[in-house]
Amino acid sequence: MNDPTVHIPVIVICTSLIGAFLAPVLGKYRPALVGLMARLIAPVNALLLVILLRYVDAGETFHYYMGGWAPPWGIALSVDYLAIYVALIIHLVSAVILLYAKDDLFGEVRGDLHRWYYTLFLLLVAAMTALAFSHDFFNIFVFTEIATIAACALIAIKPKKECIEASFKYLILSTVGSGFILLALALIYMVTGHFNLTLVAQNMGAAAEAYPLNIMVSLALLIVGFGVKSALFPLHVWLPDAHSSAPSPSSAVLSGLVVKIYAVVLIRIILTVFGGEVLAAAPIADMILIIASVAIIAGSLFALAQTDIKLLLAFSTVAQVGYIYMGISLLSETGTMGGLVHIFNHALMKTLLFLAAGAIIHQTGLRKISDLDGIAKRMPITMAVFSVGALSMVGIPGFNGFISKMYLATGAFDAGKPVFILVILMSSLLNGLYYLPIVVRAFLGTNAEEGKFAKDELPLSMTFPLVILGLACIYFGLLPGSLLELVRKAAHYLIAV
Amino acid sequence: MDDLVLQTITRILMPFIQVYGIFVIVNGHLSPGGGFAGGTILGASVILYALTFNVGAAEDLYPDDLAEAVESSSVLIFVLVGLFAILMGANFLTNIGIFPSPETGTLFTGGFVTPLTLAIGVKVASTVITLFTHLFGEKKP
Amino acid sequence: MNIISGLIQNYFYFASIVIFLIGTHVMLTHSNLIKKIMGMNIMETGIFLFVVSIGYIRGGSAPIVPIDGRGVRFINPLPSALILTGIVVGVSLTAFALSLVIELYKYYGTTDSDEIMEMRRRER
Amino acid sequence: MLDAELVKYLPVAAVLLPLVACIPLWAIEQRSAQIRDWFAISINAISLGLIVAMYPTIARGGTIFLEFPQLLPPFGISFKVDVVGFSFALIAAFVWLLCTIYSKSYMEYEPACNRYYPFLLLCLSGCLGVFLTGDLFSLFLFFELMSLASYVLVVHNQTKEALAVGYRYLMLTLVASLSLLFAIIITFEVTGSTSLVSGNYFPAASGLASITFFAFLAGFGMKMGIVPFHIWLPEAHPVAPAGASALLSGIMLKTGAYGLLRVIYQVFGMETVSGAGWQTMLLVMAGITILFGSALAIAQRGLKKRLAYSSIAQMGYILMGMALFNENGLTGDVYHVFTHALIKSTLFLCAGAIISATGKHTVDEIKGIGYRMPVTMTCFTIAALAMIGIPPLNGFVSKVFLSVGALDAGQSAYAVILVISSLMNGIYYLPIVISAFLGGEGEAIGPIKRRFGLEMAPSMMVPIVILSVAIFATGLMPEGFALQLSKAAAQLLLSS
Repeated sequence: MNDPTVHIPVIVICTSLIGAFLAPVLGKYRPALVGLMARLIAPVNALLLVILLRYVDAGETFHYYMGGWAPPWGIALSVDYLAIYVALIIHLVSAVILLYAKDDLFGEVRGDLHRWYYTLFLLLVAAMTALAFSHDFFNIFVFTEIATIAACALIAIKPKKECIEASFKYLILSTVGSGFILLALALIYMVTGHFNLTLVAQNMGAAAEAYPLNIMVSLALLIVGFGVKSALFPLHVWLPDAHSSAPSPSSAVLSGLVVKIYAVVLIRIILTVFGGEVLAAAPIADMILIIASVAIIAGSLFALAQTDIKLLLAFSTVAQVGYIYMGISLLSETGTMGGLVHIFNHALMKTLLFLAAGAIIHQTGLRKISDLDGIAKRMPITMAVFSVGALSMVGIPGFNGFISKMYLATGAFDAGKPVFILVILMSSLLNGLYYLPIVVRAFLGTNAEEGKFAKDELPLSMTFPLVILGLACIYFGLLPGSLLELVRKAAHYLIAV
Repeated sequence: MDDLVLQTITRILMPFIQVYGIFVIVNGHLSPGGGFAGGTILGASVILYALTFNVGAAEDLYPDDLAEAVESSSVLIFVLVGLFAILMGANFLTNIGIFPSPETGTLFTGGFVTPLTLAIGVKVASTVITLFTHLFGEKKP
Repeated sequence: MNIISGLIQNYFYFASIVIFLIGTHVMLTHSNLIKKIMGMNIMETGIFLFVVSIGYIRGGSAPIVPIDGRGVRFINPLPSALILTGIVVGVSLTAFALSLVIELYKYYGTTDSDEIMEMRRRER
Repeated sequence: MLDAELVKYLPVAAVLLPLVACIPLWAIEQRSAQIRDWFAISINAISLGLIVAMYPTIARGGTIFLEFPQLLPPFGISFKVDVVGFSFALIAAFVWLLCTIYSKSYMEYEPACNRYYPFLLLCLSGCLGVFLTGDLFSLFLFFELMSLASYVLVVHNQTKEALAVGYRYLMLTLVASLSLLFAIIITFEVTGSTSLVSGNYFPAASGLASITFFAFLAGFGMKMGIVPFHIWLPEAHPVAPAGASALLSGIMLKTGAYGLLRVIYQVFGMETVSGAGWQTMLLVMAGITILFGSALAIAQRGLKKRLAYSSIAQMGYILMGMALFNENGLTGDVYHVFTHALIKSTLFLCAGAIISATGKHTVDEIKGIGYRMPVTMTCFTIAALAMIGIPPLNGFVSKVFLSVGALDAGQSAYAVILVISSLMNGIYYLPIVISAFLGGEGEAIGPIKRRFGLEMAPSMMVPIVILSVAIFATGLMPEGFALQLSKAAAQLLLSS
């Protein structure tokens, strides 16, 4: 394979890694360059991924073997639509977040830690990209851990006690999750003798017959393990604190990307490795479906009770992760598409909302929703963009959130489970109940103390990413054709195997 | 801890420990061991030094700035070695035979494995030391 | 009977699961943060034991092809490699967790999570 | 005569023009209020012109169809205009233009006009979109646009009351739109299409079909304000500025009626609806709505509130007309859309004029207003009489058709309800008129705010007068333009 395009997955991961480890050294001598480098890496990588996508479009999806060693010896990367789709989301969204981080970080992170912030961020991006491409349990475990530590550190880097505590809680629960995952991998390895996903999948049938207990236990452990990391409902307890106390760019990346990448990995494992027979033997899909429904409703209800804007957004993430799980566990093509497209849409919306909330906090220091009366007069652009995000969350047609809800609902119908349409509609209503009052308050509320928000509008480096995200929400709400095409292929890959 | 016996023995032992660590690292492709194990041994030598003298002395021996540079560059070396293979037209991390390969079982048969384990070893050693000094010295991580 | 004999034959699995459960229990129920971290390590040890014992063959040797290429029974290197990585991860997690505990101690003057929760509640 | 290719783009242009024009409007209004007003008015006028330009094609019995499948897959957006949609759109754009002209002076003393006009245009776009689209999904899309944009009109005054009412309105809108979405998804899934061309998706009543029907009924009924779903209406309409209340009551309620018409005749078909017993249910709901709305209107003291309750009763007429399933009933139904749009907007605009001139909100306070504001009260009287159904006016025509339809359908009870309701209309409208002209010479009111020496600004007076003339005109020419359109619409719906 002399075509340089095939190396793109590795190059993408490596550039992020190189960036991550150049940052501390570079930051010491040329602090200004670090941010610039970080902001360059993500878009360039996204561009590379688009090239890769074109390449994959032209031919088949393929596997990339590290060091040229084919499995069972070598480590494999799977270059398929799902991986490229997820990796693209990661790089596009983190590019925007990094743009935003430039000025926001000064308010939240000590100056001498900025370079380490970029290190952690890029490390996290590299780990997530690697997770998207991994075709190997070994790699999945390693990069899960890297991502976890980087994510915890991204929270703890803010020198506030809430952050440290949230980070500790996150760390402990993630470690339990990791332990479960490792145990599950060991059980799978025990009965199949492989770590490579394809080989495990090939041996799964026989193994499931001979050792049904092992397979079931490992499946359960995997669901719990990745469930903790991706904040599937009863295991979400760490999320609200962690996502709400972190610096805003961290919150955005954690809520927008990190929780989803674990969901993707879990789904990839369950659907492509365990496959239909195991899923048919036990009502795993139905169980996840029900858990996801509970997550959607409960997450929304919790969000309804919040008074802190970032906490509200964090609880909303719990509900939205439920959407993703629900879509994919519907096991119909449209449902899977709905779940996958929601990964992208939610990444856009939630990043937008967290960044907008961050902008408000950056400008005014206000976090309580009740304090935000009439804030749109001081921050019209931010609040306009926030409204776009909120409407998108509610699922107003014309915004991208609607597309995923549409597909989820049709997927539920296709799967012969129309009851879940009601869950989706109900949660839309709940979303409306907690998002719209914020918007109404901001635009129509009158604050008693005039001149309370005396500061100027935001710097361009914060406004620009917000506007980009807002426009993206509308664009993908109106013309999602190309996105859906990609998602359809990814869903096909998941369902077909 | 001002124990002359300990300090003297440490001084004598340290080079041996370090040589052993390096031995384990460079023999990574021939025997059990490799970057992780050897790096830990290397790091342990400095930890021993820190325990018998004091943490400050160890920090002077291995300052933070150096640690940062070493840790970053070792990862970079690892990645760059991997990328070098791509440059040569093979897959990432492919062991291209640009080194002369003498007979099997001798030290220089690893090709790229040796620089990689070296990078890992240095990184691990550095990390072990900084972790210890930071936690012990209660400096910011 | 079957279960018991299975347990006795696979005593290392049994032991590792017991260690794992002890660790998890300590981690989730103890309020002392340092004990939580210790539980974390115990739990990981359980898993490590489990995984290594999968690949272990009695009397096997390290999986490096000898020079003369004799047929030797090798221990499966993959679980060991996985666990080596796992140990590294465990060390870094422990170190990170410990540094967080140090920070928390600076803020709250205690390493007990219940007391910290109590303080936070009072702050609100 | 327009080129056929060009005609295809008329509906899109009519719908999108107000939508797109919001952006220049927003830019303009930062500079000059005067240009803003005229810009908004001209956009309205152009939209109306574009709709009128479709008339030749429609009059020939043709339909205009254009679709954009790449927008919002899997449904795509399509525009299809037949005589039903055209009639609704025509009256909507006409009344909208007049209300915008009216707003020009009315809003002069109101706050936040810079928000009012763009949202008025957005609403227009949504409203025309509902009437001119060719499939349920596009309809839903514009329905949503209109509902959300009209929220801003409802809470325009930003008083505590307005915000509380607005919140309820917003939430009910959300519920309505979700139940519509639910129904549309099921329709799409069952039949593979949401197009309004093929029609009769659900050949027979089944469990799924009835869930779908009730979801549609809840969704559109919420907008229409028929009785169990009316709770937001009497609160929301009065708090809005007069121009917006006129549009909310006069036009936007009709989007619900329009949607329900399409659903009954083209999604389910008459056989299914009557076979499942929903026809009877609809009729009963209509009867309850008429009596309930009228009864509560009598009890209201607030002028605008009384008008709002009256709207509920009138929407009952429309619901009844569409549930009668015969030509006379349907003709009366569509004709009543015209009638009620003209009458109710006249009444609201008059009420707005009174409120802005005197600051009085309740019926009791405006005794003798006829002496102070003769033009306003004359127009009000004409509209009130039309509403009651006094012969030469258009309200009479629609009531005749509706009654004949009821008798044709063998539902004479509903003819009686119509008569009773006319009586009740009399009970709550006539006292206003009588006390206005005979209740003294307006001593209690005190001096009114006069503009340009008139009882109100000319740009407010002209729309009111035009509307009253239209009420007269449609009533005096019973075989006129409006009735022809209604008949054609009725035939089209019955044949589908």
